[in-house]
Amino acid sequence: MENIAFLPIGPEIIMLFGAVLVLMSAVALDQGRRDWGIIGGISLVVAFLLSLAQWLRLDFLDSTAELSFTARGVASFRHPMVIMDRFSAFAGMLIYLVAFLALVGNWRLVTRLGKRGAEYVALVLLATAGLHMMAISSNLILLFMGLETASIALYIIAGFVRVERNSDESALKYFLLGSFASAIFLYGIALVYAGTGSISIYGPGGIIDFFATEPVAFFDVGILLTGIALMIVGLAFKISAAPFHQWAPDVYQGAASGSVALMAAGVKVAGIAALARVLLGAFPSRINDWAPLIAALAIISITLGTIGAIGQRDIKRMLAYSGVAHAGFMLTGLVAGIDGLPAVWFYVATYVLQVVGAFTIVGLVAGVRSGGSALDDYKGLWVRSPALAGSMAVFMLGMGGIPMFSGLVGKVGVLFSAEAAGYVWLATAGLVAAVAGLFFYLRVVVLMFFEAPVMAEAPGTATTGPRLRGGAGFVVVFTAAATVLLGIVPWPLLNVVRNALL
Amino acid sequence: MIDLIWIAVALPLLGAATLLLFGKRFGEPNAGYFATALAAVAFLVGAIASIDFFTGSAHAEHVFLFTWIPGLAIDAEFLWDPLSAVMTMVVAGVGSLIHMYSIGYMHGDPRYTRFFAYMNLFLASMLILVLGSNFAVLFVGWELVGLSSYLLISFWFEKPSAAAAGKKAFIVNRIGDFGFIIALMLIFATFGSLGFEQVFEHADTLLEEGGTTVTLITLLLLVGAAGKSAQLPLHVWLPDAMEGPTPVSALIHAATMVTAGVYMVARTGVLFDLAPFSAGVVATVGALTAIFAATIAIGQRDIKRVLAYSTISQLGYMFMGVGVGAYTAGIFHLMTHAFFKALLFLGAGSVIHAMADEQNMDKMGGLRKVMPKTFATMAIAWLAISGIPPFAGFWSKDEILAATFNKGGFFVVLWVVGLITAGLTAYYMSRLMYLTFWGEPRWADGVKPHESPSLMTTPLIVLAVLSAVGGLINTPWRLSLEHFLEPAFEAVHLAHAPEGATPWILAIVSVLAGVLGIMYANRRFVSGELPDETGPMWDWLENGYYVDDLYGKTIVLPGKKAAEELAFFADTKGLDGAVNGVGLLVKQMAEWVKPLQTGLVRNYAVGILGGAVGLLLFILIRGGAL
Amino acid sequence: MSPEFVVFVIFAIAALAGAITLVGARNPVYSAMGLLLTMFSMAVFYVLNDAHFVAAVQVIIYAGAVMTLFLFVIMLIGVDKNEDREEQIPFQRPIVAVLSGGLVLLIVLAGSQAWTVGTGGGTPPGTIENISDQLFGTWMLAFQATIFLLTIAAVGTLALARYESKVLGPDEGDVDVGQSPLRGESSDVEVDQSPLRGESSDVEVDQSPLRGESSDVEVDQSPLRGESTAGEAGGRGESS
Amino acid sequence: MTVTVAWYMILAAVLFVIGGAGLLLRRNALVMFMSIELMLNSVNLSFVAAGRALGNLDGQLAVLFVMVVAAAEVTVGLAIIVMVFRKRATASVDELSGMRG
Amino acid sequence: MTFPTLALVILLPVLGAIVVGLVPKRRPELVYPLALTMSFLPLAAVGYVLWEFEVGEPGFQFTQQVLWYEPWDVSWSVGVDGISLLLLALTAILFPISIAASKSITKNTKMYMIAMLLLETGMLGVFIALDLILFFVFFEITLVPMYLIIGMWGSDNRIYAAVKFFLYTAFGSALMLSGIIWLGAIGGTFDFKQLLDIPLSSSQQTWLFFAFGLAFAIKVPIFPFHTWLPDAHTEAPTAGSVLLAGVLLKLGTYGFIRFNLTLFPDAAVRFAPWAAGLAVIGIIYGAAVAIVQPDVKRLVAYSSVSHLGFIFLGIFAMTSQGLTGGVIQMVNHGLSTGALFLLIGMIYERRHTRQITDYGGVARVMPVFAGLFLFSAFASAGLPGLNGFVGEFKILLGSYLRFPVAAVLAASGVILAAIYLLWAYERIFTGPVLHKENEKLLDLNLREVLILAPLVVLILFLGIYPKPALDRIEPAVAEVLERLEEATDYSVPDFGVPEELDLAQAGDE
Repeated sequence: MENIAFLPIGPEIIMLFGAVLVLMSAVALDQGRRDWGIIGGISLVVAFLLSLAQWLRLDFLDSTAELSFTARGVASFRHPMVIMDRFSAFAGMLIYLVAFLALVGNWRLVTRLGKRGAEYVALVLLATAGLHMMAISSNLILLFMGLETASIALYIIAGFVRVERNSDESALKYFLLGSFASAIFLYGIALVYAGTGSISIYGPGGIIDFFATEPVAFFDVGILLTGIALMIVGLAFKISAAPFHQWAPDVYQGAASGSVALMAAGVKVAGIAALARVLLGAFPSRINDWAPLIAALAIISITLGTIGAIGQRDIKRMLAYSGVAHAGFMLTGLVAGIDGLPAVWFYVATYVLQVVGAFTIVGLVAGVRSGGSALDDYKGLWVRSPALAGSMAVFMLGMGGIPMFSGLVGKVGVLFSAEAAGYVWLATAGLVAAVAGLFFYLRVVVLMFFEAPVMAEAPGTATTGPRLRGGAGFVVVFTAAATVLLGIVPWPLLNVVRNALL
Repeated sequence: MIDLIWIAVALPLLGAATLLLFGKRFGEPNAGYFATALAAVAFLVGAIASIDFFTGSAHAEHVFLFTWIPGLAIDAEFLWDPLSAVMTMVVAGVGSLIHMYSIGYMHGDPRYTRFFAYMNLFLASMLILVLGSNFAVLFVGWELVGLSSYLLISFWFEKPSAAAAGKKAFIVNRIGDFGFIIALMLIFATFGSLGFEQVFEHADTLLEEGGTTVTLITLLLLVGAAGKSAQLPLHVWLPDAMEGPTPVSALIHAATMVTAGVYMVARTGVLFDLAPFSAGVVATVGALTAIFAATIAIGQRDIKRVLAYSTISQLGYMFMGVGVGAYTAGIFHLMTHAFFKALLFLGAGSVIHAMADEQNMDKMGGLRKVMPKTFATMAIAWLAISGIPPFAGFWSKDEILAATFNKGGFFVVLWVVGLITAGLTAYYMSRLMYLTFWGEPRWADGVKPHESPSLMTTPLIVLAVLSAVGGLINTPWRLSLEHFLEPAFEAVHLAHAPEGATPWILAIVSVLAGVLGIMYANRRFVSGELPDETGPMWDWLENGYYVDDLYGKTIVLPGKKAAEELAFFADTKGLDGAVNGVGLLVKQMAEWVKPLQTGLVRNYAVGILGGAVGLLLFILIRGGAL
Repeated sequence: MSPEFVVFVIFAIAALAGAITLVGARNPVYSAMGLLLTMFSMAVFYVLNDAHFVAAVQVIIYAGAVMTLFLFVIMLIGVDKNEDREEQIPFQRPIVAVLSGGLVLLIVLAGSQAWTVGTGGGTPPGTIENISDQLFGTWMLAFQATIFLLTIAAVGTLALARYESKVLGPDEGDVDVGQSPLRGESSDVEVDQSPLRGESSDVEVDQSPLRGESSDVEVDQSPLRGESTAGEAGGRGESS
Repeated sequence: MTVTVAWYMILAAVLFVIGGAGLLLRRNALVMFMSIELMLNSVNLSFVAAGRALGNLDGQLAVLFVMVVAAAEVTVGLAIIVMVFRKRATASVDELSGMRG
Repeated sequence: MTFPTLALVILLPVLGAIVVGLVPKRRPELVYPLALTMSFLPLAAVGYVLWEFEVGEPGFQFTQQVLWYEPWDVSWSVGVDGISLLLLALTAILFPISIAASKSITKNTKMYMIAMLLLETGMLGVFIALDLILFFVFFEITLVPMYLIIGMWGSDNRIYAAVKFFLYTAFGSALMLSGIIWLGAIGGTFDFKQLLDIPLSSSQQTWLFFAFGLAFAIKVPIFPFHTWLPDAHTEAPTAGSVLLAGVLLKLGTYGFIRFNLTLFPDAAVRFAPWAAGLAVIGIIYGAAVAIVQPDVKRLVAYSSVSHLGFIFLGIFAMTSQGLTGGVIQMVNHGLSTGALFLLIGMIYERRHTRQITDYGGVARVMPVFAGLFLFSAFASAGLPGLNGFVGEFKILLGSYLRFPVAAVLAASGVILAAIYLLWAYERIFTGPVLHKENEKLLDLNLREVLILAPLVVLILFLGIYPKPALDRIEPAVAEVLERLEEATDYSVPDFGVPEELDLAQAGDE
């Protein structure tokens, strides 16, 4: 046991135990009691705290070198499986925070699912564990397993509310395309394995080691580049970067509104973390090969996402497309290599908070279970529910990159990185597209604030809209506050992400 | 005392502000007395301040008030020299009289106090104009008199024609100002200053005589002057300006404001001296305007319009005078004209007042007996303007004509024109007098003319006296005014009347022209019957040769049309259309992209596979692996 | 013409034939059979590459369990009949042909110089001993991580395929889905509060600023209340 | 003629692409899913072949884990397909295009 | 560390917004007086800054710098010089007036006032920011409250106008942001004062000049980019129009002076003739289009295009006179156009129409209103003695030194200004009362007169005695010109006067 450090995998252990406990307690408890909900919530909180503990623990280690589950001092263990660094710790905190918010914000979904709610909560916990695995893996196969763990759980979640019209379509589309992308990703791993002789990033004989010891021109790079490209494809699919984004609008729309937050936010964090881990961790020396690729993906994503969002009448689809554009911005920061990582982290962190908040509101307005959320539902929301409309406006403007909201700081960060790395054209094109993007963010604001509410048949009901209260209220207020606060004083988080390096 | 000359400006200004803000407290007659008193005090201040000039013991002095626009070296500063002294006294003097006259004339007007506020404002503006020690302050006064003129012309703004006339006056004036401003730019660029002293002092060193710059500057100044003084081709506003109350026409559009152009040319004589071509143009414009307006005046039926064209014509004389370099003569005529034209207008006002606001001379006649005082005073003015000695007009007009003749060459032609104009002037003034005062009454029903109250006739009498004897201040035997003004024109080559017998011959010829005009009118109108004045020629004359229509058709309408095209086609459709087009294009792109999202899994998979192949191709080619 | 070559060629052809059958067969059962053939061929290749344990697992798990499952589902849902093969999506086939050809070409070209950085030889055979050494040494964590997948598979299958006459929980009143989700949802708000409040105290605390909002709304809703207080005040004024 | 790693790799690539083509060409969800399985199998072949050439066992270990993943995926995938079939009585993905645009 | 006066200046409106936000819903009548009171706080603070400002000192005063984020070298860096000082004062003065003029806002008053106060923060912030990122933040943040103000409280076509305004200006800002970031990446800092020392290549200057310039050009707006302005001005509520015209447009011209001229002097000198050309087109075009507008608010809006063209011309004349004139004209335009919009708003509240043809003869029923309108119109038309003249005159004289043709053409604007303003006045105010509805219009009440009074006083003051303002502007302008002279082969145009006669220069002393 002394060779085994539990801290790096502590969150996963907690998740697993949490999931199992939830399932077991659901069986044991009377129907109608949902005390297992507390277990789910506490598990996520504890996992978050453990990630925080990882971060703090790293301050006391001699170096920022990896602290891995199996590697220390055991000669027979050739590769570390997982790695604990500030990168993974930060990713962990973010993922567990997002998962917690996504779960609490849409708690009504769980309650409405009745007894199946326990299964839902368990799946959320397991999916979150999978997402975190993507961030902490040093071994590419483990990364793949984490990705699949999360993906499979999310396929199920997408189709969880079976009675909804589109949920099965959503699940099947997600499943088929996701598996396809996973297969491509896996093929990429295989080719990288062939190209470097290692399946692990760190450790003796790992990929970093390979690049450090061998002259790079030693072998023909073709197969390695193919591997990298295919891995990028797989991960780009997960973060819904164009042209691998087409699943996102359909899946988001069809899935229960209450469950989209995790899909949209959590997967983005993990996907970007995995992408950064692979590209910046394993192939920093090949940056000249993959950076243009990422730049191309970025600009395609920003453009297509923006244009796609403009034509939408459903807010979930709109947010899906906007997520495509935001994925493009995250990739923009990535082209700068390790220098861009803090900016990317900041962008991701602020974006996912906004997106969780936005989807929570979608859940409130359209109903957590529903498979659709027409933009027209937001007409006159300001009159019906000022707090809700105000928060939504914060998220919209934040995503649109308006000053005083965190989105702008994130944009400045990633674009600064990109321009410092010489991608001025990318940043400029991205910003122009961002203005076009304002068009649809503003449309929501227009509907909420400037248009009169659609009158319901009963005169009294029109003035009472969905209210901000309970878990959803907490989440919306928390995320909105974070969006505003990080927009005005982003420095604390910026200083944190400066250290969240590989 | 001279340092306190600003009081002359400040008092009417204060009066204007007071009357505007608290006018209602004053009530009807008091506001008039108040304003008149202020104007009179301003005149007194000016008169007292000029005492030293009479004795010849004083020099021009600058009265610094405060720094106005630093960076352009423009100070709010007054220049007190004989020229400004003369102008101040004429302006404030005639102004006071007309203020007084207005107390009666404006009786019962609902905006009585406002009228006096505007009048006071005008007085202050005009004094700023004539007192300014640099072009900028002159320009301030220049514009402010334009403003007052605008306010007073459209004083009865309920009448659309009055409102339109005011606007027209201001805009046409602005066209002149456009030239003036450009002249100022040139002057500033050349001298780095707008101060009269600096500019005139360095004019001969910095400007080449007859050079392009100075010619340009002076021509542009002429544009400004033509605008203000209603010279061709910018004369069109003045006849319309008669829509204003008659005292306004007397003060602003006869005696003072319209002469600002003459003053300005005289003031900048140094520059015109250096640009003989421009000076020639000034004289030519003056001569042409004089005869042009005189012919139009022949055909007018409206008593005030006759006087308006007469004013334009007389201003042409003044331009002729300053154009040939006879600045003193120009200023002299300015002064005498102020007396007799103000008198004519006030008399006409008295008549109109008596005729219940009837202005058409066809409906008058036979007023001689009803309004003896008005008739008597106006008759003096009639003789004065017709150039009959010894009335004031004779002396000044003769001096101008003599100086023009003396210049020789091309200017002899101008002299001939001036002479013909003199005849025409005598004719149309006589026509006015005959139609109004002689013959049988042709009054409209219910009109019971009566003599005006003494408040109105007193100024008439004062002005009549001035019109009668005012010319004596500058006779060939006693050139008082010329000597008085000499310091102001030190640096200028003054044109002088010829020596010897020539002036006598010239004077006789011009008197003859006047007498001929009167005699012809006498023959035509003495019978009391209205001669037939219809036919195309009369239409042309009555409508001022249709210049207004010409401008309307060639400038105003096409301009408006162009602006409309610009606004509703170029701007709305073109530029805004382009902007909206970009927005629409983006939206359209969204519509183009939408079909790509078919909802079919297999299409999405194509996207993924295609993307993968694309990325692979990209990275392999870039990485050199292919 | 080493024996390996012969075996390779034979099973490569078999694998390809199986793959093509999978893609081309009109009947899903045939497709499954094609896949089965490919999987067996894979097992052979694993043996050729000294991966004995993997080969065994391949046969047992993949060809055995997984394919059985597939066939079972095919039968279960009754799609074991010939399909209409007409392509509905325009240009799908040419596009697929081009993309597939391109992808193969690119991969082959990319690997044409060297497929791996290794030189071969010295491979420890994939016996159970060697594999288990690795599996429970270096790879132990990954091995343990499979528990996530398996749990998900169990829970997920349960969640998705369990047949219920009434899918939603007992406290669900409305099953009319399409009509007006908004109204249905908002009517549930009251019901759903209680479990949440018990959920964690953090949430409870953070609610407080919101409570103010909602009470404001209530005030706004009833203008009458304002009036009545005004009336009271007026009354008091009169009485005093 | 010896069978080098390249042969296996090329064979794997071809199989992978056939699997991919199957996904794109077939509209029966089950067959599409089987195509994905084919892709995973071909990747496994790559792992094993590369592992032999590289001289380590990592490739084989990877294959084991891929199998586990594939098994889990199969379970869930089939459950989803069954769910869809129950609701719509079809397994054709072309009929699942209610959401688009 | 000295007392952060400027931070206080921009925090006070935020404080005001918070205070207004805390007004309980059942006391809506408190919102208006409270917001009005709160808007005086920043005015007082700006007054203090005005008072303490050292006249004649070049460079920035009240500077304060707090490093925010070291890797990008972003800092809270603020300061005022003569140029920003006046605009700061203008902003601080216009806000209480605008808020006072918003009495007719009855819908969501609280939110409106909060938006107004936050808008004030943004606008004040733009003028004090000395860090490019900080500048951008303030520059852009003004959009949101203004967007809400137009969109929620505007007239019929408000949504179109609001969205157009937002997107159009945001588009420009996007390019600027890209430029800012690039500049920051090149220079390693976003601090304005440090960036002045970063040498930029000619092509870099060109690109950055256009990136910044486009944002500012749209904001100003310069001729082909002006189409958002008539819509936004017209549809906005009165206070919105006042602030749009009064302050928001000045953000663009201010940006040109502060950044385009100093950071990219080479490009600025190179493109100055083009800029002057656009300015002249804008002057004439805006005025010509204004003439025929049937909507009086639109007319004033187009007149802004024309006036801003003057300012732009003055700036790119790059002479002391032109630049100073440009700066003072920014203030002047804010005052006179602000007054015009206020007046139009006042009659709009009575008649709910902005069509000129719906009026006629109003001067008879509303004499005070007519008088104030005429006063403002003449101020706008540049009548000497009123403020507009000083700036216009300086601009014309100053730009003539560098671009004689442009200046001559620009001078024709004075004719056109008289035409559109007086014609509009004629149609609205003079003649007989044509419509029955206009018979009973009430003249301005005391509150409305008091709202206008400060503007009237300032218009007169700056027209008659602009020296205090000009004295503060000139050192700052001189510094800008000095930098231009140092960095390029630009030189002050030759007056053609001997040195000892160079009175304009002597007059500066």
